[in-house]
Amino acid sequence: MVPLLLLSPLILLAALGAVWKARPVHAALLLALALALVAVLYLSVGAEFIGLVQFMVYVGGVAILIVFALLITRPGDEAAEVARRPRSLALGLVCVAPVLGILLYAVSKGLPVAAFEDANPKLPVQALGTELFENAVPAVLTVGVLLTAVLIGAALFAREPGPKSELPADR
Amino acid sequence: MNPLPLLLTLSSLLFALGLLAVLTRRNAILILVGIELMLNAANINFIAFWRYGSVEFDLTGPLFVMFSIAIAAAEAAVGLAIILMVFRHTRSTDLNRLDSLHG
Amino acid sequence: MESPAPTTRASSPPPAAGWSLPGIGLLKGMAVTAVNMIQSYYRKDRMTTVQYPEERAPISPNFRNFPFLVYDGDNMAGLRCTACSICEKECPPQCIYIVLDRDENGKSLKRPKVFDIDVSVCMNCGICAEVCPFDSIYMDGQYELATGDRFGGLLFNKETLARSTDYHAQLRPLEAAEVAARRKAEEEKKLAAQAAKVAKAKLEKEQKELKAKEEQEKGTGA
Amino acid sequence: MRVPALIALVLGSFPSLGLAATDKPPLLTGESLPRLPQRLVEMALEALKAPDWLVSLASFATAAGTVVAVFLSAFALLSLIERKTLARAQNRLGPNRAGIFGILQPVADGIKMLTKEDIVPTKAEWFLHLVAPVMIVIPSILALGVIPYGREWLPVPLELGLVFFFATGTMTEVAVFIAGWASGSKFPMLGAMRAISQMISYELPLIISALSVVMLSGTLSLADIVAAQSGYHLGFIPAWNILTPWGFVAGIIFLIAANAESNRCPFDLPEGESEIVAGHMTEYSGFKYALFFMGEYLGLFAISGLGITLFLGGWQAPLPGLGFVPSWFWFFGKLAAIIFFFLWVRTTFPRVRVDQLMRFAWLCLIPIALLTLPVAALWHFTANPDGSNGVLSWLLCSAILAVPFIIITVIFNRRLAPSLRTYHYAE
Repeated sequence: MVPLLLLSPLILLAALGAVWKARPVHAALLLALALALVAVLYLSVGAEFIGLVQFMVYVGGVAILIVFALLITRPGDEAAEVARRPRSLALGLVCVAPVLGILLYAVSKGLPVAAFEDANPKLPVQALGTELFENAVPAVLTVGVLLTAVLIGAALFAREPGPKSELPADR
Repeated sequence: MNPLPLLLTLSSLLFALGLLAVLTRRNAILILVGIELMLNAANINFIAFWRYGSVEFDLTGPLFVMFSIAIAAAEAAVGLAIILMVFRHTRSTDLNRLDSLHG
Repeated sequence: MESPAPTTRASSPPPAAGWSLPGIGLLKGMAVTAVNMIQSYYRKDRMTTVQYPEERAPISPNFRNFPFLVYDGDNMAGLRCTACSICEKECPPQCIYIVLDRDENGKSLKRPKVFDIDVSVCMNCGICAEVCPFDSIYMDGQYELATGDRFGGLLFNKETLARSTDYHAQLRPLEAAEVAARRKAEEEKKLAAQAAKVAKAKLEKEQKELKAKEEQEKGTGA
Repeated sequence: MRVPALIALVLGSFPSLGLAATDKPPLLTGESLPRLPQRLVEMALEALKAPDWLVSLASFATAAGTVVAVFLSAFALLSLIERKTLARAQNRLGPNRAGIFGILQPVADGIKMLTKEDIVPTKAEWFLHLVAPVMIVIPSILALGVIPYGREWLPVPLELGLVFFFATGTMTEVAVFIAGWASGSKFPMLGAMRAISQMISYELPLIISALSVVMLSGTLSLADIVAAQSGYHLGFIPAWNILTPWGFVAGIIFLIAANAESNRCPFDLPEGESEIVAGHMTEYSGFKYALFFMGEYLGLFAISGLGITLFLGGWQAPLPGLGFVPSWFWFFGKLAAIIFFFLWVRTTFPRVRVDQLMRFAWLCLIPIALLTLPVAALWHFTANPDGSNGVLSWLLCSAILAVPFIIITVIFNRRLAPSLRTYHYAE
């Protein structure tokens, strides 16, 4: 409970920073921080394997990919971003507020009545592996195929086009 | 006290923040940032219900999170590849400028 | 992935025939470094490092560094420099400063009152040594010039620049011997010329005296 | 809530950290010598009637402190040995002025680094610029904590040790990026880009080659992986993973990938002095620069230690009948051998090009590493009932693993054989 109380505001602050910061690299780094804190949250509730995998995939993979993409592409105009923030933020809040309201209402009203204090205190990795590779084999295979396709597809997408297939830029 | 409401509130707020990012950002890569936040909010929910829910000796939550993480990685890779492709054509990642099919 | 056709020159050797395993070259390279590493412990000819402050590598006779002034004899009085200022004028970075020494009548004493070289400006070109007609300035072999005082410590004056002919002979024996021989020859030539002059003057004087005597005798006779 | 109780609660909520030392080894044997400080602290605190949480916290801190102290001194020693070895390979003497044989050179270097001015460039983001070197060191120290150094000496007995190791390793990438980006200069940025792409590319063969070991050991705990390699074939050949066909190939891939992962020559593109000043460390000076080096060398120790644990039998003795030597002695002996091999490689090979580096990882290492997985499975399923493998199993596995080598040989000789290169601008 205590780690959760400590971690939750930190996660929210980091996520807020990721949403608020005008400089893209700062936003991406704060996203990495938020994801790392979520990994710590998983560690603290006993899902260590999930936490470590989250750290490896999100911090080591996704956040780095995002940062890399930010470096390869040209950053937008920060001043313009800040200038049009009030309008876009107002519109965004108008859209987000009902969603958040519904979610919080559901949380406050729809909790399972007979909740255990500690349903599963610790994630058994061996059992998770057995579950994955015995009962969930089709899903695992599908994800494997998906990831292979993504690997090849992303490599083909991101490949530098040859000098002949260069399409004229439309601007 | 059961920490479940706390975790659910956290994930709701995280989801709202992710949605806000998706709605307000113009840079396509930063919209991916918002999507990652929303995915993580969902993952927190899975873990919370697994840990503090009402079903004992069940691994559905962590299993879903595993798949979600794998698919999120795939999604980020493909999304960024597409963004790079778009950038190569338009020299910009601003989604408001990608209106050449606007008629 | 065909590599572009190699434009081999006729003189270059043909590619090695036969098959080789990948990685053999790597192993060969590692063997070379291993041999180096081991042999450096017992083969003296591999370790050419000189432990500098304790021992020094001998410098080549053609090594040259900042200039110095040569004096004959035992002290500064024999300085060969005549303050002609040719080196001062020729020096590309203009690091030489010379003031001619004069006596109270303003007459040149043909020696420098001030002879300064700013070695922080000097570029070791050796032109001053080339142009000096009096064999007075030469390039030094001294290279430990570090000093804590970067203005005064690197401004060499007449006293710090002066070296004896022995020093020159030790530093560059061949050059010094040649210079000494030439100077000696010149000196002898000069001496001979002087002696001839003296002899000639004596002869003339004698003749004059003889003539005067004759005239006197004539006068008395008349 | 009082602060100590809070700390205990927070720490206690990470159950896998195993804060409470359960076993109490005898104090003064060779085997338990590295745990002497920890035991002494525990005994002293128990004698003082300290509360339990304080005892376990202090014991934990002392165990961590022991590891850090050992490896920091090893880092200091290595920085000298590396210079000496490189010098000898180049027929020089190396540092020999500070103390006899230059043994005080690390001290001198440390004093120099500490007293240098700490410069933060004007264009740098000072906070991120400050965070990056710290973030480089932390994962290396964390990773060192989960490696079993001896029979009695495992600082943090983690059930998911291997996953933890690789998870901490990813933090280095973020730190390198922050260092490169926060410096606000182009060489650090280029160096960081190179470093990250290299680390991501070589992390894959590293993890995949470790996976084959996990498959056959059936555990993610590093202590159990070492235990699975105990015993001797035919009475004298150690049952290490490197002495099996799949383990041999996976071990070599691990060695190469570990070399690249710790940014050492010939894969030191991220900090290639002759290309991009010092890579992501260009704008750092003084102690921050020293921290980068410390992180790099501690990471080298950690990844070598992992390689030893996975493939070289961890702390197991190389021959039977050597049980009287403390087990951590064997671990550090193997570590020294691996590090010396890295030094040897560094002094021999020139730096590779970026495209060569990437092609080597993606077209050569990763496919072969993937091939070791089915071969490991084949090895498992063709084993005799007692766990040993027959001649047929050996031949089959070796034959399958020889295929990529043969393919590489053919390609090497047919297509990629260096046709004589002519340098058009050289004349």
